[in-house]
Amino acid sequence: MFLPDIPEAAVWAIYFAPLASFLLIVGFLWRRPLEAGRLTIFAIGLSWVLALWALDTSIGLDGEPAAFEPHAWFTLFDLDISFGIRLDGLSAVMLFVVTSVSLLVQVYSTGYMHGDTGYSRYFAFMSLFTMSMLGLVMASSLLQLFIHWELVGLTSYLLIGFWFHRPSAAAAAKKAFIVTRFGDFGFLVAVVLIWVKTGGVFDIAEINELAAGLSAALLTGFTLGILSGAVGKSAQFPLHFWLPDAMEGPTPVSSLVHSATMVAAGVYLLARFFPAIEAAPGGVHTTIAYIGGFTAIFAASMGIVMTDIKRVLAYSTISQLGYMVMAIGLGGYVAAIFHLFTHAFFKSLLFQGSGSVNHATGTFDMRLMGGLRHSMPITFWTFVVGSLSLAGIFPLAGFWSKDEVLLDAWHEDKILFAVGVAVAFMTALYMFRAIFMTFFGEYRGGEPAESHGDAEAHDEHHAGPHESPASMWAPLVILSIPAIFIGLVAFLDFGVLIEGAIPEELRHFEGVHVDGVVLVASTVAALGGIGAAAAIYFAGQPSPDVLRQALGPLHRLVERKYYVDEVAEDGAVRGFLYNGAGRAAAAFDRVVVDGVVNGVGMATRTLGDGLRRVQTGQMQAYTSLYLVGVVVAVVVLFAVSGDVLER
Amino acid sequence: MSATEHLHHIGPALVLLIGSGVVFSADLVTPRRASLWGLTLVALVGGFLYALWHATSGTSGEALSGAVVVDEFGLFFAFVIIIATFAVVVASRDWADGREQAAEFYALILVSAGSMVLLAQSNDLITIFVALETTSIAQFVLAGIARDNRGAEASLKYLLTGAVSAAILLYGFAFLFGIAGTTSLAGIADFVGTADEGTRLPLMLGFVLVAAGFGFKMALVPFHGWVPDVYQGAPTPVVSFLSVASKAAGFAIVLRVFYTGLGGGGTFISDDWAVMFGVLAAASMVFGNAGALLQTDVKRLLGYSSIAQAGNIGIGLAAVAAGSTIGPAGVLFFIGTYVATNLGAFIAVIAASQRLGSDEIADYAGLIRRSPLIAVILIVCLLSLTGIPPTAGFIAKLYIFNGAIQAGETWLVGLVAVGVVNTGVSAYYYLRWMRTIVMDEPLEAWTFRPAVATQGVMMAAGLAVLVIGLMPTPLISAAQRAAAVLQ
Amino acid sequence: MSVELGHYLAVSGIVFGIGVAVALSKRNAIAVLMGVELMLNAVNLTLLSFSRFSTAFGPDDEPLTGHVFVVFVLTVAAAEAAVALAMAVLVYRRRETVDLDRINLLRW
Amino acid sequence: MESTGIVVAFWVLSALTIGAGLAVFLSRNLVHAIMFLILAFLGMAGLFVTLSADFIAVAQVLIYAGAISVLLVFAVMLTPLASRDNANSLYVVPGVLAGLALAAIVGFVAFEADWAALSGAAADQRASGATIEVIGDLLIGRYVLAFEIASILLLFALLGAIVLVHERTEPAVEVEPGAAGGELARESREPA
Repeated sequence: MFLPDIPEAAVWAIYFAPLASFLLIVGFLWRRPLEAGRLTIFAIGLSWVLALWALDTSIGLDGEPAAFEPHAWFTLFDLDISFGIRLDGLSAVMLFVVTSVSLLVQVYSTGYMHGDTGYSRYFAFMSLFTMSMLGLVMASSLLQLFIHWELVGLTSYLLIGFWFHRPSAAAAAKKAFIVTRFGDFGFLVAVVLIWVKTGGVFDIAEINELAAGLSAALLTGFTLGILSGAVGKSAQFPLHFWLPDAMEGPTPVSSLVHSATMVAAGVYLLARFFPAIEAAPGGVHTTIAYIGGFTAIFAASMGIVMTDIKRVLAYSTISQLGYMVMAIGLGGYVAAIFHLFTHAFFKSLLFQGSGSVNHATGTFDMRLMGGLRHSMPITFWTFVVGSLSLAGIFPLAGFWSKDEVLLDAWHEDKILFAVGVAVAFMTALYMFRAIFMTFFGEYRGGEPAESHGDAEAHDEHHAGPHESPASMWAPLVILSIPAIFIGLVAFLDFGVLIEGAIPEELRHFEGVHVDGVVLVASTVAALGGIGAAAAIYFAGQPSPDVLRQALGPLHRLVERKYYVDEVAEDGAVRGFLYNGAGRAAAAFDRVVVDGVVNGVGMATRTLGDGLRRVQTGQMQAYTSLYLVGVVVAVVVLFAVSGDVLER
Repeated sequence: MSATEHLHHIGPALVLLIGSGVVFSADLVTPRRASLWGLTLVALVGGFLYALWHATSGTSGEALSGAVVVDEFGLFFAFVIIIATFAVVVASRDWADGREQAAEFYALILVSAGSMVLLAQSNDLITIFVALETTSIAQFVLAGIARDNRGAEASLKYLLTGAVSAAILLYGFAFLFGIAGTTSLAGIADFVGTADEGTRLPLMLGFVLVAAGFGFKMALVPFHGWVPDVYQGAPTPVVSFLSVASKAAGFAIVLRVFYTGLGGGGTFISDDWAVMFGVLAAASMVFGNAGALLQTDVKRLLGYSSIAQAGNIGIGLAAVAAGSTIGPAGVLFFIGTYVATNLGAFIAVIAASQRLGSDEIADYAGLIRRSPLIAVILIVCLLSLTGIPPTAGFIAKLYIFNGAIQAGETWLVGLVAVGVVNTGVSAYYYLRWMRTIVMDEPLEAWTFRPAVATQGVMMAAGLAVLVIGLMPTPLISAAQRAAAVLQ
Repeated sequence: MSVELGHYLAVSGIVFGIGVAVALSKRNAIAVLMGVELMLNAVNLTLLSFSRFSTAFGPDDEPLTGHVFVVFVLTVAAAEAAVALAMAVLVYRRRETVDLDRINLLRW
Repeated sequence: MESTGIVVAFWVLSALTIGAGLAVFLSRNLVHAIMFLILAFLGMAGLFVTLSADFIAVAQVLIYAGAISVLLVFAVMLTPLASRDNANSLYVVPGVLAGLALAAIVGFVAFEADWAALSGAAADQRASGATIEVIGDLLIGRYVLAFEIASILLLFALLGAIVLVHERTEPAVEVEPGAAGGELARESREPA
């Protein structure tokens, strides 16, 4: 649009800059952490500039794919493996999101990780992760995409388990890795299916073209496989449970990996194969939409009862990803990506805000916080902006995208619309519950004594909470700008850009339009949620009188808050929500999640016992097994050739 | 054909065997260990150059009344075996020169490698049997050469199971010989191609017994029992030799016997042995990975992992039998990458365990801070064993799986699925080890680096893993040319 | 009544089976080796009887190849026995036993 | 073919070999077991004679009944503290079952397979005379390579046996360092 079209080499540079940073850190800067951090920021900054250029080019092309030819990689007889770049509206937007968020997170990390013994390692991993994510987004071939998909999983494992000396972190990393692999297995099946049935077509665009011609059964298998991959990575029900645990990683990691990039990869994958999904039988759409819708409301209900601020955000992320998946299932391709786009900014902002709070108080437990709005004004206001945006308050970014999702639901499926509105209410409720517990009332002392000793606990806060350093609050401020305004891109042909990635006959986005019912319903729900939160957690009573009084600076009431808080928690929330939906959800987690974990443990033990019987260390056990094998093989082979025996 | 020409055809092996004698005699003359090491390397380089001569001058055809054949298949394995042996010898210098039996160690390694090269080009049951036994007996002795408690136990078990296995193999050979009336593989192939159902029973018995005998060498379940014990108990340099060269030779001879000797994928018993190898492959992958999950000793872990990897190659064998045209080249390619990968891993383990004084995974904690080079090479190789791109192991798995899918049998696709699931399982224990290396706090602070020569081969192996992963075409075409000979 | 190939093969099968049973079920490593020798003997019997009775030999194939094969089996068996017994002695020095039940330091 | 003689010899020798083999398995004393093993070897040599394999029969007596048995006895003598009871290990059940199964399978194949094509009158005319010359020709003709490798095999088996047992570095353990090595050298040379 403004610049000449981006050459292919420059797009590759987006990918190779973080890779170079990783290699340089590993090779030369292992013992020079400061330079490692700066190098990472520089490399990702470079990627960001180039991603802007790519975005500009893509806008100029109306989102149509740029004409980059795939390069031959190698040939396995009949199978030509190639790699290349697919630059279209979808990938350009994703490149922009990934590089922007990553850049700000790196800046933030220099403050947050300051003094950590693994500083260089951290930045090396972050570079590697960013590279993998960028490679995933720009891949033109399914194989290339899958490779980076796995790399993303691997590096996120390293990042979640960054504080490996904490058993909980190590366990969480393992859990995330194993659980997402369940989903990846489905994805692999899809890859193999398409491989077997098309004779090795791996080009994504080509697969999407061929999809319409495939049999319904095959297409269902393929799209469900893709869905399975997305469910794992994007933490959708029933594979959602790794994400809250993954909060054991450093907060900037959550801010990058668990808000804007890796978890969004599942939604991206669905969007990438949107034409194939559209061609699939209706049952697939319904499945996707209902998985998304159920996850949205299910996770939101869990978010309400969490006391750990990061876990609130984790459940919120699951819930919002559910929104996006639901939108894809309803055919709302643009709405899904739009929501992904805005969500990346405000959720990243919220995660960084929670990190800033932790930096000051040494804890993530909201019951130990309170009153921070005076000591941490920047964090407070940016957090409020993020929360308002997430809650979908006009005219912040979240409002526009959430409205698009709800609009699609309104047209397609009234049940899911109702679910969406309910989720909007709950979203506002838990976010403002978090705000009131964290920033209002009185400071309740910060970190509990027993949780000390982590790298995350810094020493400054002993003097009482205070604002974080500039390297931390600057990204918050910068991120709050898109969190407010980025939704307005809807008026700038965002839909056209995104739809450029799919064939013309599937495009049906008609620009921004506001439906009265949807607007009213979502706004009322969001405001209702905020009001309820204020009533319960700020005013102390869920009655209008108390709520009105609460609007003044009432020290006395706030003093009572601690007491009331518990009542509210027990009565209104725990009594109703927790014992209802929340309890059910927790029970599911206990039964299924623990079941899986215990199952793995038990399987290992069983294997061990079995192994002890076979691999006894006595040579004759081995020869016995050997000869039994021979005898069985002979007998079976004789038996199967029964026609011979009859003679 | 003159006598010199006959000898010319077995040149590479001959150089190694003569080198072995020279090394052993030199020990009586010179007390200097370095010269033994140097002589061994000279012999290996000589063998390599001889093989190169064969490759460039286009020497081919049968020699010695059909006992051996020079073809690109044999040369492929000659190169693989010689290069692997070279790397092992370079890396084990510190270990070997510190002990009394250095000369015997080098001589036995050379004789074992020489007979393996011969094995890869043998074309006759009797030659195969004698060459196989020569390399086996050398390996039995090598396993116990440290003469410590564990090494002695490992070698005794290896030998006794090996002797039983050799008897089984021979019984199979006896049946093949009796039914076909000849010991030459080509003759057996002719017979199988024209035979009728009447010979089915004895033929099937014969080939099951032969497969079991080779399965022992390849470490396929249920013929694998010795593997973990020997890997754990024998000296690490010896194990690295066993895990690469011996395995490569095992698969070489299996491909030649089953593909050439039993007439490839078109005979009336092909389906039987396709299914059989399929079952063995699945069992190997499952058992190998399950066993590896529980291990704390790196060598034992690598032993189980090598069983699982043999299972992967077994998928290729099944595909070959089911008529896949990609199969043989896929197997060769897999073996090539596997040798590079395992070499890298084992040399790193040799270098590390000597300084750490332990083979426990826990003692590898924080290795990346104590010896970054070893750690990085180890990680690259472990990633390749897992099959994570952009390493060679990924391409190799892709190749093997593609071969199985191309054969077009539903059960083979199922087998691929088993392979894929097992790749996932294997990621678990490889990652666990990698995590220990990268993330855990080092137990001690002092750092170390291996000898320069060891560093060289280590980096070469690591680099090969990456280069093959990024640019696999040269190795693929080499494998294809070698496999084309068999068809 | 005459003796045919099948009879010899059956005898070889029985001897092989006995060899297997001995190799698999004797505690002493030296006894295991004895089982292996019985197995090899059975193999030799098979080779020789095929050599004698088989008509599968083509014009280029010498039936006495079976005898040559047996010569090599004898050689290898002797070499294997020598190494095995040396190894048994080595293990005995370390453990004061050659009972396989007790040689199981390496396991699982 | 002088049928009755051969037939009787076959049955008697088969019974002898199998009986001696069973005795190896059942014998309670390791040294007795070795004696029965020698008996089985001799029976086997007799069977070889009925197959007109006179050279092999002689080699069998020399190598198996002679050298290998002596080796076995030596090994037993060199391990004085090991058990001598020829006791069964934990794996006697799978061992016996596998042995029975294999014998049954081979027997099944032997009688079920269509050997008519493979045996018959033609075999009777097969050379029963100068086997040694033919074997010698084959050994240094067609199978010369295997012959040469076999010599390397023997050499290195010898070397290996010495390496494993000859204790050069641990004089503290052995009262007479040379003694063990000497014994082993003798022991290893036997088969060659």
